[in-house]
Amino acid sequence: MTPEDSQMLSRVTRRREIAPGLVTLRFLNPKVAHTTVAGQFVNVLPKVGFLDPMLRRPFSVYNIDGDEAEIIIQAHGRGTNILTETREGDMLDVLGPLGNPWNTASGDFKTAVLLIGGVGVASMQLLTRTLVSSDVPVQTFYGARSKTLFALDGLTNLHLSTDDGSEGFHGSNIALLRSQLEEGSIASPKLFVCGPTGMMRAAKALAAEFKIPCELSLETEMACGIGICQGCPVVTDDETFNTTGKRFRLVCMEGPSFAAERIVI
Amino acid sequence: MTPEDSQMLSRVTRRREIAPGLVTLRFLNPKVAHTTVAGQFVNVLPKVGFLDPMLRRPFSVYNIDGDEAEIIIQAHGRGTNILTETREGDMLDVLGPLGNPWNTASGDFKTAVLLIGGVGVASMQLLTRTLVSSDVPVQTFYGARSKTLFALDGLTNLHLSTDDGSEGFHGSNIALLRSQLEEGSIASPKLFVCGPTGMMRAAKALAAEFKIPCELSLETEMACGIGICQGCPVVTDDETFNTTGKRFRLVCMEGPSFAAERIVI
Amino acid sequence: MSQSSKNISTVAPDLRSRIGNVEFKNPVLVASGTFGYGAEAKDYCDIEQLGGIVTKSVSWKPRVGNHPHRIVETPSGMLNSIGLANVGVHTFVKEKLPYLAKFDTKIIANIAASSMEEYRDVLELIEQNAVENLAGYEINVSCPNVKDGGLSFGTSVERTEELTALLRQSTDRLLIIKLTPNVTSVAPFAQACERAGADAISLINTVVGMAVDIYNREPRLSTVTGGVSGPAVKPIALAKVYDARKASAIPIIGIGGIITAEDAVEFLIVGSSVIQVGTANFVHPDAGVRVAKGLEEFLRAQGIAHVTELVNSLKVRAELKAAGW
Amino acid sequence: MSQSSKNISTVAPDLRSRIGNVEFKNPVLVASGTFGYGAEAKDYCDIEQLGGIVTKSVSWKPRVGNHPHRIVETPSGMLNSIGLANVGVHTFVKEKLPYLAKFDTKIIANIAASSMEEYRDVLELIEQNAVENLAGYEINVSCPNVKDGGLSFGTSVERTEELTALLRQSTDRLLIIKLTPNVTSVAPFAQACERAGADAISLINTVVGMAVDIYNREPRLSTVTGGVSGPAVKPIALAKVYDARKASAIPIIGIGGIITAEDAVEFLIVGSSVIQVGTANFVHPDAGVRVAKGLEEFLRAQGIAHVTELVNSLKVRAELKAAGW
Ligand SMILES: Cc1cc2nc3c(=O)[nH]c(=O)nc-3n(C[C@H](O)[C@H](O)[C@H](O)COP(=O)(O)OP(=O)(O)OC[C@H]3O[C@@H](n4cnc5c(N)ncnc54)[C@H](O)[C@@H]3O)c2cc1C
Ligand SMILES: Cc1cc2nc3c(=O)[nH]c(=O)nc-3n(C[C@H](O)[C@H](O)[C@H](O)COP(=O)(O)OP(=O)(O)OC[C@H]3O[C@@H](n4cnc5c(N)ncnc54)[C@H](O)[C@@H]3O)c2cc1C
Ligand SMILES: Cc1cc2nc3c(=O)[nH]c(=O)nc-3n(C[C@H](O)[C@H](O)[C@H](O)COP(=O)(O)O)c2cc1C
Ligand SMILES: Cc1cc2nc3c(=O)[nH]c(=O)nc-3n(C[C@H](O)[C@H](O)[C@H](O)COP(=O)(O)O)c2cc1C
Ligand code: FES
Ligand code: FES
Repeated sequence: MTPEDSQMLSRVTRRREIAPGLVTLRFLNPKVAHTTVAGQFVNVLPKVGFLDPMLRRPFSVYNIDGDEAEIIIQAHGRGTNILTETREGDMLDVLGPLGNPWNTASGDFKTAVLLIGGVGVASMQLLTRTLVSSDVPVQTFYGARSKTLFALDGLTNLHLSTDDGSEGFHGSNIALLRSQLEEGSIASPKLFVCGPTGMMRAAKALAAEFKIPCELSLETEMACGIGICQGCPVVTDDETFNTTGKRFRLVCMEGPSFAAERIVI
Repeated sequence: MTPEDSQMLSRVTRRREIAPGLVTLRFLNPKVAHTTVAGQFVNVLPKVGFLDPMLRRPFSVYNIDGDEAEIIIQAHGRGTNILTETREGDMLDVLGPLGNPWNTASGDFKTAVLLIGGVGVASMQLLTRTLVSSDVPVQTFYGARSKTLFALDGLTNLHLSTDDGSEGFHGSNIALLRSQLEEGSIASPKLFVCGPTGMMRAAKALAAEFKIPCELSLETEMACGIGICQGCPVVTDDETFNTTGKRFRLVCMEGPSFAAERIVI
Repeated sequence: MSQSSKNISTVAPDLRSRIGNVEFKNPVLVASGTFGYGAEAKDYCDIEQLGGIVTKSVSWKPRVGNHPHRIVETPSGMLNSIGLANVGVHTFVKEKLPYLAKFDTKIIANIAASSMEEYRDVLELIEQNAVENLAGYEINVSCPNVKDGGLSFGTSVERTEELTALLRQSTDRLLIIKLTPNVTSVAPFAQACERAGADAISLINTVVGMAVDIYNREPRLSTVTGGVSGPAVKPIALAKVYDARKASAIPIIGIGGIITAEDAVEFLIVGSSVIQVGTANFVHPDAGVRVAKGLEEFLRAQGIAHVTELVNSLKVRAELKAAGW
Repeated sequence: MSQSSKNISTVAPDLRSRIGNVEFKNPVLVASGTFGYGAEAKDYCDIEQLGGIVTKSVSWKPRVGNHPHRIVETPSGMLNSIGLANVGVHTFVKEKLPYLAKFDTKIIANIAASSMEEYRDVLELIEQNAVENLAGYEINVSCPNVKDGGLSFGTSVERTEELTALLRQSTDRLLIIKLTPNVTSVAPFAQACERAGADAISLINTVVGMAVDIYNREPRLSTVTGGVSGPAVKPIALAKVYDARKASAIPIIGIGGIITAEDAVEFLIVGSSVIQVGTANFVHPDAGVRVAKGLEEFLRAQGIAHVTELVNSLKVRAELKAAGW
């Protein structure tokens, strides 16, 4: 990779509005399209040519197709509001792919259980593709506030749940998964989890309770996405780095996904 | 006028590109369309919802038609670059009309001589309309860098000049006007001038030399456009306001057009 | 990070705010030098919806201000070097104050001067011509744009204290000292103002800055340096308010880059009793009213009955406090 | 306001710049803490096109840095409270410095410490392990984000002078003191550094600021206050450079909000010999190279043969100088 081609202006070729404030943007970027592995992310400027907002925003790579890549964006603040209003033909300034892939090769599981909350779906389409192409069985527990907010493309073996009961199980996907784990119907599972902090915390506890491997894809505020700002750490308890007994790990460089048991969340 | 209706989000109904970087934007704003008198301006936000650039930019009202008003913008910096890329359907945040009209009622002239340099044309279409409708003879000396940069709509009795000789007189409109003044072919003229500083300075000198009334429409940097920031003064020599012997006049409140003889330019 | 889950009240939240014995209908004032003397903006802003108006700094004699250029836009902000252009206190009391008396809102007269005596004389002349809604005085010891504009007071704790004590003798109305952020710490200034009997301090005036015309290699402002204001300085202003709040119990008026109600809430939480909207008025002349309305919506959405509940409500973990943060 | 009409040269402009006896291939360095130790950004930036790299502050022992949250975006800028997270000087000399030695660009090692002795020990250990392209040291006496990170030096003229004099004894390489903008005036600090034998000063480190989570009523940074950087602080940084330039002849490294070549030119004109690009690296990891290339284009378009012609070329009218601006 040369320094030049890792950051590029990428023309938006397709914009789809899945629900109000939930938008996919597809853009031409051969590098991202050809080299991304499921779980990696790109760091995107909210608006080219403006100093405010100034910092890029990280988004998982949602889909790749030929020379094009796609992200899915949930509007929830200044930058994402601007990004969801990007129009076809506009330019995105995209840095990536960044971070590490999901760890699907750990060999300590037979069934991949994808546990998804809301826009946490973003890395799950590519993960499904990877797992399916290696013949790993996949079960997907996907929770959203309401049925209009699902982005189901490319997922498989779905167990849906909604907070408002408008689709599938009425309640949390954690509760739904727990009942299946109690039944013992999933052979040697490993959890791949992305969603709101509360859900991730519950997933970590669930995995500990059932003694199953669990990987969390974390989100923290990022400035650079490439390890030069030191701004994005999570707290871990895996090593005593110095006298504080705490260790911080950079989500952009060492993540975004981590083994759940070591993360203080 | 109530405080609410003097600043409004106005939908852009038409965008025309006259030449690269020279654009007209027409927008729906009944207040501006119905109350503007030739010479007044509006103060426009470069981009709604962004803090940078933060300040509005002033533009003369170029045209009015029914409930719609129009501005003409020459891209020459950050804000005007952004504005010329406004698309039809976008919203403009428009404050106005502001400032004072051209003084066409001064009674000290028979022929209105419009002396225009480049985008100084912006207030001249409405001025022409006002003068013609009061049966005042109009002669228009309009200079531009090149023939592609003329915006001729609604002007009359044109004497064009270009810096590159691509249309009309090859040279400055000041030189062209001087020759006509020397011939004495214009009956009792008054100059209405808008253009680059150098041209305005020359126009002032010309008017003094031929002892004819002259009004300059000035441009200074503005923050507010309504007299609250004190940021936009020009230097005048008409009164001894205090010991400094200088007086500053606010272009937004006392202008934008001033009698040339009092302006230190 | 989750929104407060308190019940959303149907009763209108109470925005009334107080400094000393003066009640403002809401905590949103407009800042000195950014709203003229009220008349200029009245066609664009419903003045009576403001908590108050702080008038442009007046001095004993009128001042024409600095030579152009006086303003330069900067990233998310602006530089100004107006140079305290003002009509002088005589015109102020004859024309401006009577005009302002017609509005149902509080007026705070901002004063700039170059000597102790001038400050006192200006204040006393206004005091003699006071109108009913004149709530008090804001003393500008912090204008960076004139060499005799008080900053020599504003960067000396002793002179600030002396000036405050002197002016305290001349009025029972609110005496507010407007401090500069251009010092290593505002804490000793806050303490000095409190000791000398001020009713409040205002923070911040503009931050010294400059910009260069790279083609002509000249300063873009006629005075070389000027004052930065607007959203760019908001984080700096909040830190100054926090610094003063930790050091003293004197009421604080928070100023600096406030554009939205959310900005205002930040200042209230850090410890401001009321706030002022400055540069935002240049963009939206009714910015203060927008902030006041937005504040009401925020309180309603968060189920907060009185705006005063926000004031000084910042939660700082004990270990950080102990460590001196 | 008109563009220079000098002849547009076809000869490549000369970007070489100098501090003391060190020549940089161009005046664009990357700032400490915004480019790691070089390795992190190398896939995104052609390091050899930079004038130099100032490495992340190192201390004697490694530091894990502050608890999250460490960064907050602000209008045209950001707040950080990294807390000098670093690998410690032993790892620095063992791993980082040898790696950096491979690149054809100058390296400046930035040092942060909490005592005179620690500063000296860190510097001497690096000196003992120096590599050929190590141009010198930048002494961070201005980090606002750790309580023992040097700011107690940085706000005291005497301690700054004493520290500079001490470190001067330990190296013949460049000794650069990085000053804080969070003081009333940087002038006496510039003078103190000059007196004590520093080769240059760097201005500015970050400006103290804060931000509030209005829903939880908590500071958004774990340390309450942090440092503001980015375009928002550019006008403030320029004024600080101007202040130092008027007071002293010591070479200045200009820092603060530089995003474009035009920003860099402002700093050069005001009196910086070289400049550093900081926060911009987070947006474009090759920001420094972009600035260097843009600078070359600017010089070419303006017909300027040597970048050094820009340095300290600000024209200030005599009457303003006389009046103290
Ligand atoms: C590795 C990684 C991958 C990611 N992938 C995706 C993805 O694929 N799709 C996606 O949509 N997102 C994704 N995210 C999250 C996304 O990056 C953030 O949503 C985005 O950066 C937020 O930017 P913003 O400007 O919209 O929000 P900002 O405006 O910067 O921040 C919004 C903040 O405002 C505060 N806030 C606002 N309103 C409220 C309220 N009512 N109550 C409480 N607090 C409030 C909160 O502090 C919140 O964090 C990912 C993040 C990471 C780290
Ligand atoms: C009353 C009034 C009416 C106006 N009407 C109109 C109108 O109808 N149409 C119109 O187009 N304009 C009009 N203007 C001018 C218009 O307001 C300005 O062009 C606009 O505000 C500039 O904003 P900007 O953000 O594009 O420029 P900025 O980026 O704010 O400023 C550009 C500045 O950059 C500098 N600069 C950039 N490049 C160079 C260079 N190569 N050489 C030297 N200096 C350089 C100059 O200082 C220049 O002023 C009017 C102005 C006023 C006061
Ligand atoms: C153009 C301008 C003029 C100002 N004039 C004065 C003044 O006369 N007296 C004063 O005390 N403050 C003056 N200020 C400072 C403001 O009142 C306010 O303290 C500062 O701008 C910060 O707030 P803001 O970021 O909301 O503008 C002025 C500010 C600006 C931008
Ligand atoms: C995230 C971050 C970390 C920084 N770390 C250091 C540091 O370790 N040592 C130091 O001297 N300066 C540090 N700085 C300050 C920068 O080097 C620079 O002085 C400052 O950010 C202003 O420049 P800028 O606006 O271009 O970023 C840091 C700045 C940022 C934003
Ligand atoms: S986002 Fe900058 S180090 Fe991770
Ligand atoms: S532009 Fe503000 S007073 Fe004229």
